[in-house]
Amino acid sequence: MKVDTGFLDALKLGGEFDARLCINCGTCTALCPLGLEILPRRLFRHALLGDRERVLGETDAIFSCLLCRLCEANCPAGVHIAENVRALRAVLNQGVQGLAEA
Amino acid sequence: MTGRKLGVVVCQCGGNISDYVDVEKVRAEAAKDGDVVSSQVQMFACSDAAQQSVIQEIREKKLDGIVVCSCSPKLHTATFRAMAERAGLNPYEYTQVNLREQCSWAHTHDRAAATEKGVRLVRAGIAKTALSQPLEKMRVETLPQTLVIGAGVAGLRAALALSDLGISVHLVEKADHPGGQVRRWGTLFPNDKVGQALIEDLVGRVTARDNIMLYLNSELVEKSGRVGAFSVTIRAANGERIPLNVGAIVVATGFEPYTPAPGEFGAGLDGVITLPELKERLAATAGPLTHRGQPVRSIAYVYCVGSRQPAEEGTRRTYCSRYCCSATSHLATVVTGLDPKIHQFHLFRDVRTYGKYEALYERALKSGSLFLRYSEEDPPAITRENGGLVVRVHDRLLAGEEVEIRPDLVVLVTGMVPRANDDLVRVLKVPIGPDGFFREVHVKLRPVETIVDGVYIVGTAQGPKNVAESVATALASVSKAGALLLKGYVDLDPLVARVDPTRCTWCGDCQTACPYGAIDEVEYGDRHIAQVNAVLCKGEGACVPACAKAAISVQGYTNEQITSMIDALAKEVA
Amino acid sequence: MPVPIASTLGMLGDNLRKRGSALPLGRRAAVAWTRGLDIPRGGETVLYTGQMWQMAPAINAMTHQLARFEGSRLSGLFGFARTMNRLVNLTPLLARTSAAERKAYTDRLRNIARLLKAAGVAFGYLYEDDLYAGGLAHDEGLDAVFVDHARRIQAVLGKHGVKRVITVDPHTTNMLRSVIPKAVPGFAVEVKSYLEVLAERAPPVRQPLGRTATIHDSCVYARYEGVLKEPRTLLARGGVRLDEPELAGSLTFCCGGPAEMLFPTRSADVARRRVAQLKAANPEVITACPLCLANLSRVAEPDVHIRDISDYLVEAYAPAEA
Amino acid sequence: MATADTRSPRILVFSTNAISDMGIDLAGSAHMAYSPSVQVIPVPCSGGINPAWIVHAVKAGFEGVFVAADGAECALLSDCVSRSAKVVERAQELLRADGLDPQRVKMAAICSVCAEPFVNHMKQFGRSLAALPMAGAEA
Repeated sequence: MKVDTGFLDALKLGGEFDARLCINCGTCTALCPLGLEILPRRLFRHALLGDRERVLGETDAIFSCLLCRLCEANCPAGVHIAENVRALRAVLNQGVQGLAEA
Repeated sequence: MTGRKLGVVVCQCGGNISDYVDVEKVRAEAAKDGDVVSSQVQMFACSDAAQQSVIQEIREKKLDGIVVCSCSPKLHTATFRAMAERAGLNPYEYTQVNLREQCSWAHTHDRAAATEKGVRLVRAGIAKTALSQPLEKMRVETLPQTLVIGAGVAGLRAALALSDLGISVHLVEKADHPGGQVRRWGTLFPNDKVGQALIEDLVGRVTARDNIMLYLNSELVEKSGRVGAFSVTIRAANGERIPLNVGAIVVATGFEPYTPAPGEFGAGLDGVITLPELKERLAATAGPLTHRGQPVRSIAYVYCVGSRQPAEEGTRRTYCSRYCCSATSHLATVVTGLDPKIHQFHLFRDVRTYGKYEALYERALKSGSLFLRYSEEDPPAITRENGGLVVRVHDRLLAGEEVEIRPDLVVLVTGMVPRANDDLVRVLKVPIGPDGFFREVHVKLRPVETIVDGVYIVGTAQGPKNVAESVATALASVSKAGALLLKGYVDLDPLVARVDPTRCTWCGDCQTACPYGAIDEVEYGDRHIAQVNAVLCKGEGACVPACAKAAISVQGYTNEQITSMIDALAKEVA
Repeated sequence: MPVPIASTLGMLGDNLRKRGSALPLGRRAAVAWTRGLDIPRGGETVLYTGQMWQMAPAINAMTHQLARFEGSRLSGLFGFARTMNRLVNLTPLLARTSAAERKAYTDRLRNIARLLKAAGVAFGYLYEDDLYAGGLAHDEGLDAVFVDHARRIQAVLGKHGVKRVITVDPHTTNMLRSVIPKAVPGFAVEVKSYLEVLAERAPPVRQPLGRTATIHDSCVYARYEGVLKEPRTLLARGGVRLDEPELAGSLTFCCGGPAEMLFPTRSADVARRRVAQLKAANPEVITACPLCLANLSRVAEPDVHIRDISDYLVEAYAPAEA
Repeated sequence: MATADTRSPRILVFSTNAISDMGIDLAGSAHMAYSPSVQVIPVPCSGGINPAWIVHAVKAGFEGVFVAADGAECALLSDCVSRSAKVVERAQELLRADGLDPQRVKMAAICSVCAEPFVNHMKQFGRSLAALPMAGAEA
């Protein structure tokens, strides 16, 4: 995969989206009521590395997240998982879903 | 029988020995030796009362040697030497037999066998003592002057601290300016102090001191003498040779940044620089980073370049350079401070921001840096393609998938390597470790002392360190040198090599074998023989196996002593 | 084929932007619950519904409709539908509800108003200015729409001089208390859930219930807003002994509700798992969120009885005069 | 004196004051048993052992001589490992010249905390010595 720094800029890395503290332990995946394999550690890794295509390919996963924070409440690295998912939705809405909102 | 009058003390150690060894039997067997005129069993030989009674025995029976059979000599050699001295006996006519760690405690299952071994051990102790000779400690005067080699941050700081103690310092620097590597660097972790300002402050204080002489463009070219009174020669800028007398030498010659070989991690490609180069660029700019006039929007750092290399034949750089993870994490936050939108990718092997520097790593993580771990077997590849840098690395968190980054700048996080100081090493005769840095006597307990008494190694001359650690060792050396020089004298252990002039025919093999230059060829009547310079000799005996004539041996370990000990150990116990 | 995310979200966004609410809700229908309660208009302290109880049946109905589209070729028509929806509000077609259903939900608002009165709390209501809090837009990442809407809320609260807000559901509590203050500068209103207000006031128990039940914590109350003890305290005082489910409190398990709009099938799967967990503890289930109530009720077998916490509290603390 | 260990080969160990003696002490402190027929003479450094001593020990009745060397830890000689190796090589030459088995001398680095390795070395060396022809038969 190729790192797309433009996509990273769109994510406002370090602002709304930030999963750099993720230690890839998989607690989130284990706890997810939806049992989504991709969510969130691999998805976040793709996002952190600016893999635009891979992130766009996970629209379903990104929008099906319940934002229930069961993962977040148990995340040993303190990643704001729900806020990250929300931020990914915002980026997808703008850039992909054609939801030019204003 | 040698006609000696020896005393033997067997210690019960409150049961630690007597529970497993028949101490009375050991004493009785020892008493059978013709040279033994006194023998006793003590509950605790090291107790004041027991020592007092032994002292009385030595005086009353006019003993000329004493054997104490107790614990490991590591514990009480000094105790019983002092006891012997108080009794008026030469402390080197005392022998300690290890009846506890190497007998009773190792053979708790077999009292008869342990007792038999104890008998053999005490016989060996008696045999050795019977051949012992009175030796005197060598007391030599010390001169309150020091030589500090290297005027980097460690050398400057050591010079100031020595000066504070009233000890004069000759500070010798090879370059045409003081300050070493730190002078060229910008902000330093952990507190953002600027390297140049740090150095300017130290240099200002050094030059203001009357008892510090700074020699630039100068080198140490000769060293002779011994601890407390070295004669050294400095070759100054104009070629002038300056002789000096100093009591101690502090070696603060620093490190060199590792220079990657052309092509190593893309070294030599446009846009590929090293950690020190990035530090210098940052020190020289107030705004966002640029490269060839273009703004730098993304950086890839490749860690462990020149450090932690696989232990193959001839590889010295298997060590971690310690400072680079912390320095790079810190620099990443500096870079973010200049341009919050910059993308920074850290390709690391293990993040070793140890201790309180862990906070730097967290700051970097939270302020715009992404960390990708690579393995030693699968390092990142750096190329230039279509006018841009390309870094390919396999991301472990994506199951080894190849990640391609196109950064504007690649920073090779280079470690520390020892300076090429062959001439200085030869002059100092301080050993070099397998990594090429100067080597201390004991890594934990004597971290700045070298095997050459009075010569101390500090800062990165000894191995990779950050500034704080370098200064800590610099000040440690000052405490050692200060203790040595302010006392005014030093007592040297007399257990050194000695030549038997009747056997020596001077072949020079011992001189070749000695790494300390402690053997001289001297005239002896109408022939030449070897002579040991006792203050330079370390008593390790490297000369002993070299001598075909068995003419040289170490005091306390002479051929006669060792062979008689072997015979004593071998002799059957009735 | 899944529900087309873009078009569905587009419709919701358009609704919020053009019509002030995510789902169609007549102004009159939104305030109908107040009939006969004599709640004053405005005031420094207001009961803020955020229209969640009023909308819950519509969301439920829409989910039901969307579940039919999921996997159907008709989902392809959503793009066209979104374009049309901009001109004519089509969502009522998708979200048709019965009057009885609507009343069942809005009766919970009447419960809450009675409870607050019984506790001696003086409060007003903003009537047609009681706007939807924007949770859906925020959660789905419709940031610009959300921020615009948040400013609208800020404006109406300012217009009425509101200083304290009492909320009636977890989502509105979270939006007003935690999200909007970060999204729009200068938003300074004290926000408390009615459960927190009641727990503080500790009104006298008029009729101890002497029943057992289990409780389903809403994710938003439990993990976002830390409202955990209050419902338990109020129920315990009122004489309800709780059999806690395996996953409770800050480890509560989602009702599946948040996915219901876009992923109705997955949402129902999660809801069914949660109902099974709750049923294992006690078939009498107490919820505190209109969306949890709707989503769990949709999949619950007849032998599981799911009721809102206000149904229990009103019986214990403010029973109807005989 | 008859003991249970009369059949254990007698081993003389040259250990070093600064390093290997500490490892051997530690074995005792930890009560790790090894044969009492193992006896130790401490010397300053394994690089300073006279090969003649080793030969003398074998002739005096020790079935084996073990050099507990400083190894790379040696602070006195940076090339201690190769110097110590030369001592052992020379001792083996001398043994051979006297018709003695060079396998009667063995060397291993014993660090200052190498208690267990020391005990294992003693057991192994004891076994391999026991397998050699009787010492008296060689000369």
